Amino acid sequence: MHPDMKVELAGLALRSPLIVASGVLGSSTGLIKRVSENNSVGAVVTKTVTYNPRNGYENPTAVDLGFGFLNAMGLPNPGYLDYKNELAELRDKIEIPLIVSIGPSNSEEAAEMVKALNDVSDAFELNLSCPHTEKLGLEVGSDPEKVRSITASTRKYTSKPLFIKVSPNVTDVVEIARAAVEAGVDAITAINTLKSMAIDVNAMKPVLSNTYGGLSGRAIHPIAVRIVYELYEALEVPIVGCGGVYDWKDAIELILAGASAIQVGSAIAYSNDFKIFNDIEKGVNDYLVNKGFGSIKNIIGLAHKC
Amino acid sequence: MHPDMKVELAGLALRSPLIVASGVLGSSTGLIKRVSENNSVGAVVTKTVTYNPRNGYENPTAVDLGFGFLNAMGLPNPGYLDYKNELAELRDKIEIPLIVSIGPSNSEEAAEMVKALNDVSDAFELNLSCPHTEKLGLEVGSDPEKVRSITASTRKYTSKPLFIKVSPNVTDVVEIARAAVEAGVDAITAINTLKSMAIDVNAMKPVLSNTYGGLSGRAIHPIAVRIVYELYEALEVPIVGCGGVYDWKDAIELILAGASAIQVGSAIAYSNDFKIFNDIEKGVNDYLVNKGFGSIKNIIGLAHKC
Amino acid sequence: MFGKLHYYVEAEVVRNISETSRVNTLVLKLGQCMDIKPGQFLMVWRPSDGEIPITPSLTQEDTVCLTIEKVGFTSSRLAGLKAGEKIFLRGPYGNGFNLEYPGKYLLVGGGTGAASLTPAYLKLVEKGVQTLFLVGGRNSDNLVYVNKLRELKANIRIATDDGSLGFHGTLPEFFKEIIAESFFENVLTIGPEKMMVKIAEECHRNGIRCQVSLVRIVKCGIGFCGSCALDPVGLRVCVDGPVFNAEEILGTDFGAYMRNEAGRRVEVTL
Amino acid sequence: MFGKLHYYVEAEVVRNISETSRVNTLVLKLGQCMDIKPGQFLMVWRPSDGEIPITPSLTQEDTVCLTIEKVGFTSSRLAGLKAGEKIFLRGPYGNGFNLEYPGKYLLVGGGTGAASLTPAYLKLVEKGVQTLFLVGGRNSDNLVYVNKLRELKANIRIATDDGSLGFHGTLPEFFKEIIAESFFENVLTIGPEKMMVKIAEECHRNGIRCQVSLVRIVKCGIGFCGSCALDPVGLRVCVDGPVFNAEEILGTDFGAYMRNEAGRRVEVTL
Ligand SMILES: Cc1cc2nc3c(=O)[nH]c(=O)nc-3n(C[C@H](O)[C@H](O)[C@H](O)COP(=O)(O)OP(=O)(O)OC[C@H]3O[C@@H](n4cnc5c(N)ncnc54)[C@H](O)[C@@H]3O)c2cc1C
Ligand SMILES: Cc1cc2nc3c(=O)[nH]c(=O)nc-3n(C[C@H](O)[C@H](O)[C@H](O)COP(=O)(O)OP(=O)(O)OC[C@H]3O[C@@H](n4cnc5c(N)ncnc54)[C@H](O)[C@@H]3O)c2cc1C
Ligand SMILES: Cc1cc2nc3c(=O)[nH]c(=O)nc-3n(C[C@H](O)[C@H](O)[C@H](O)COP(=O)(O)O)c2cc1C
Ligand SMILES: Cc1cc2nc3c(=O)[nH]c(=O)nc-3n(C[C@H](O)[C@H](O)[C@H](O)COP(=O)(O)O)c2cc1C
Ligand code: FES
Ligand code: FES
Repeated sequence: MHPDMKVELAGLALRSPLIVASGVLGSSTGLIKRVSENNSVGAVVTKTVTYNPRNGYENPTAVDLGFGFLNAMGLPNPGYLDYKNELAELRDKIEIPLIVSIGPSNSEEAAEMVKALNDVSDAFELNLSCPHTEKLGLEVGSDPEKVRSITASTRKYTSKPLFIKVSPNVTDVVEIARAAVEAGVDAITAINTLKSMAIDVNAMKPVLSNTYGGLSGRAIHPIAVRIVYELYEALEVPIVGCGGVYDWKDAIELILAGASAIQVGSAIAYSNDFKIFNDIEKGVNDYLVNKGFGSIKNIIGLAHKC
Repeated sequence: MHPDMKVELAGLALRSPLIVASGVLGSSTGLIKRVSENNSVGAVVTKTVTYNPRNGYENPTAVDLGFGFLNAMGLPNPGYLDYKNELAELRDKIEIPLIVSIGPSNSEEAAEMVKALNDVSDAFELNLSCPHTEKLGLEVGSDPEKVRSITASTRKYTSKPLFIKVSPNVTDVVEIARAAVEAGVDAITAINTLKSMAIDVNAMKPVLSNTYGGLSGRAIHPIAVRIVYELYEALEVPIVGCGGVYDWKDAIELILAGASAIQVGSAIAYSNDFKIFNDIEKGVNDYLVNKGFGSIKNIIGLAHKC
Repeated sequence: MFGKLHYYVEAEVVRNISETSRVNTLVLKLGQCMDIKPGQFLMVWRPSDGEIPITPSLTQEDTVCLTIEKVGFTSSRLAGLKAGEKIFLRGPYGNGFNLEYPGKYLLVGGGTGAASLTPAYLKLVEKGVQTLFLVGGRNSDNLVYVNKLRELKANIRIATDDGSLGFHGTLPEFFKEIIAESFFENVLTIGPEKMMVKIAEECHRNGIRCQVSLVRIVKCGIGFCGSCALDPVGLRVCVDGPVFNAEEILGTDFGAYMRNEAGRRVEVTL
Repeated sequence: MFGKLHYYVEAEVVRNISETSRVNTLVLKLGQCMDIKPGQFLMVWRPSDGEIPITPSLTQEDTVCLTIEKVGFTSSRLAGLKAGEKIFLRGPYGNGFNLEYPGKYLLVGGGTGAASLTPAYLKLVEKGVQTLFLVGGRNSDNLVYVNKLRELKANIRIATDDGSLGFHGTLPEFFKEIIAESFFENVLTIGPEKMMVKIAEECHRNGIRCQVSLVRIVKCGIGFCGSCALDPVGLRVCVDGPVFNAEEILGTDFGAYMRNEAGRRVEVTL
């Protein structure tokens, strides 16, 4: 028996439920192409692209905690106009959906960006949830009204599937997600990183040049599971689970909580190939076989009490 | 050289900066007494006591994740009236400050509780931050106005040092803490647990009977460091750092971020004595010696950029 | 490296053996071997039925037996499981018995205690130590695990409150007689607390080293919720116990008070 | 068990050796030994000065040397540190050189490259492998680590662009002459990228196995930010490199394009 690993996600047909999370490939179209050649990968989200180019923060920008990571890259990217040209070249060279992550700071930027990027993307992921970037990300994404207006403006200019990526750094994530759903998003990606920091006890200073950064990896997985579960209870749109997926068990946990697909970010650290995706896919496959499920679709949200 | 480990905390004189966090000793006055006999312990916070007795949630109430723990005890406690009698008996038998944690759900409860408990406590910690208890905890603690009124009412009926314990599950923790400071708290304990959950992939069900629980331990330490740092930048009152302190480095990180004292919770899991406090104290002591500091007070908040 | 990501070991009920009208033994096949020392306990979970602490009555690689008395909701549900049903185990937790002390061992089991003492018995046999097993119950229909112990060639003596089998009287009464007959250096006991405290006091009077396995409300099982505390000494049953040298806890709340689920101090009734 | 809670290894500057007007070598004493393979790199941090990747020029238990060219803010600040000052190291990162290939090794170092190749040289000597070291610079005042290499008894040949010492011409020109004189099975090279690509092409034409150590903008150093990618092949310098077999990357952006800090594709100038 070979369980069906294909998923349908807001109109995107994915050969595998595993998606490369935004940011972990930087702006390298070469990395996108390389990872797209891995059969266990179902789609790729680009690095979040902003209206203007950004160098990002000075080093240090990353901390390895063992049980997770901190990063404060500061959304480095060449800006949407420049990146559009690179994506145009890439587009025909890859066989899986390309989800372009955009980080507008207001409705006007959102509109211009999607208009320009429509042709080079299969879907958009609206990132209003970066916890360590002024005026972008969380400053916008924690205010339901701003989320509603930016989402509406994005929706107006694209008919491509539209995802919103939500932050765990808010009192009520369902409220934010609901605002986005009402404004027209097709699916929700949960979660982005948690605002955190590290101090080196010998240097006696914050490690990150930006002081604050985002916590990702193993440490945030139980928070991701909770938020996916809450969103699944409250809303009707599909959910993409993201946060601390290192192995098949982590992925299954999020799917049972209600995720239709899974993003993998930090777990690619240190790996000089992308075998992690093959390992996770094999584990998920074996799990479905052992439990007698014919398709990954059969277990989505199964942990909800009835 | 023997660095000075004594701290002054909102009027409390502590022989050591290490405090036992609320909840990890349950309602056992025997455990409080036993831990108070450890010389490395500076003070003890009781289990949060509520107006009415509570049985707490059904088992399972705890999950060991390896990199942290989930719990959804549900604030089991005998209620403040019953517990008052036990504390009265205990009071003379211990030599270190006893900080009574109270979890009122409104101003009236707060007033009655402190009036009754004033005689049996050296200080109060107001817990409005439990992430998994309906009508208590976070439902109150995420609303600055409710925090303000409950704090004011508590303040009115006690002249004992008053701490508020804040939650990381809010968009703006500084706003909440500021409301409490304006209403008269003397110090802030940061942080309580993060709302999280775990699903067993074989059982295909949430593990905790309450579905949701609070994440504690290693995983939340970088979040605790961030919040202590933010509070130290924004407010003038002393801060008690809590969250994922397993060893001296974790403690030092919080102190450099701005904590005047440290609470230890989850790290007592599995240990059938309280040696963890001795280990942490020795590590902090050695650190001060190596870096040439005469007192723990000299390093509070030292990581703040100037 | 990063802890127990499966959280629980899955186990399948292979057989459900009715011991008495109130007690059943579940024979379980584990999805993964567990290394359990005699006297350690497991947290036994079934979704929607709850989770309770149980000291296994057999622990052999991937087979574990749980002997469960139906005292309330969860225990009754678990004791009623059928072959093929799944339950979930975490642990082992706690210290277990110390079987390194020299001399002969007298094992005293009341209720399901006889079952929970069996792994200790088997270990002692393996070590070539001389043992005697006292099993007690209200009447002959209330005796747990006696057939199993016979099968295992244990040296058993029985006491029933109504005299329907063996000694006529309680286990502590019988115990007194037995140790008058022949001296034992060590006693291990599991059973109702009122019974255990009497055994422990008797041991104290006679200079016998006595280990008791205590029951308190176990919630976390890992020592960080304080629910299982024995006051006023502040010992936690789940990590400092469940087995205690009786000498350490005589004169405490042992046999007299426990805390209920709300943490309130209440009298021990059984 | 739970990762690098110190985050960084603290190191104290023992000596600052001026190599040229633009290059200094820091001799560091580590608070903790690091096991660094030749060709692996460290992330070198000093609070408020920043953090940059450096391939050490000596790695001996608790002593590490960093040879740093002042090209911008952080490198200039680090290169100017005095004895007694503290810096912080994380790593080692990346793959390092493969020194298991049979045959003789020709090491080609431009700029600070000669220094960064020294641990590989020492390892080869230890293995009894025959080596020749080509060191190049604009003029005789620009040569880095030559005295150190002499001290280490390396077999050195020098090229200067202005002919002020050794061969008159560039390293790639000199390289051509050298391999015409005597064949080497292996080349290791670190230096300006335009130089390395010429060496690599020459090796390709002559059937020589060539390993190059690439520079891209390294931010995380651990492979999860994509900043250091070599396009269009999508290799990450920090985890797939920094050392690459030249054959694998000839025809890519190597020698032609890199990404700047914003991730924009820009021309390689040096
Ligand atoms: C270390 C240990 C080992 C045990 N081994 C066995 C065994 O091998 N066989 C067996 O039949 N029983 C054993 N018990 C007792 C068993 O755990 C309780 O009978 C069971 O928890 C009752 O749960 P319930 O939901 O069925 O009953 P409830 O209706 O919830 O409660 C009935 C009574 O059981 C006790 N109890 C309830 N919950 C707990 C709890 N979480 N922990 C401890 N006691 C509780 C209380 O005294 C309560 O009044 C052991 C207990 C401990 C602490
Ligand atoms: C694996 C590796 C090993 C290296 N080893 C050495 C060495 O042993 N000695 C040495 O002198 N230099 C080495 N470098 C180069 C060194 O890291 C850069 O010169 C340094 O980062 C410049 O930083 P800056 O702040 O001084 O200059 P900036 O003013 O920030 O930049 C000057 C130029 O340096 C490059 N650069 C800037 N930041 C980085 C970065 N984070 N990573 C890589 N390049 C950057 C860019 O091309 C930039 O245009 C190495 C680089 C890599 C990737
Ligand atoms: C280095 C790094 C860069 C990231 N950049 C982005 C980004 O540009 N846009 C975005 O939406 N999320 C970004 N993220 C967040 C991830 O996409 C993901 O939401 C988060 O890391 C949690 O998943 P993980 O635990 O699998 O890493 C970044 C994460 C990391 C580690
Ligand atoms: C089992 C358990 C019970 C807890 N009960 C309480 C409580 O009653 N009141 C409270 O304010 N915090 C309670 N907490 C939170 C801790 O006091 C502490 O804020 C949190 O666990 C983070 O610290 P740690 O990582 O050191 O455990 C509890 C934590 C645990 C693990
Ligand atoms: S059951 Fe939680 S401490 Fe023992
Ligand atoms: S520097 Fe981040 S991936 Fe290489």
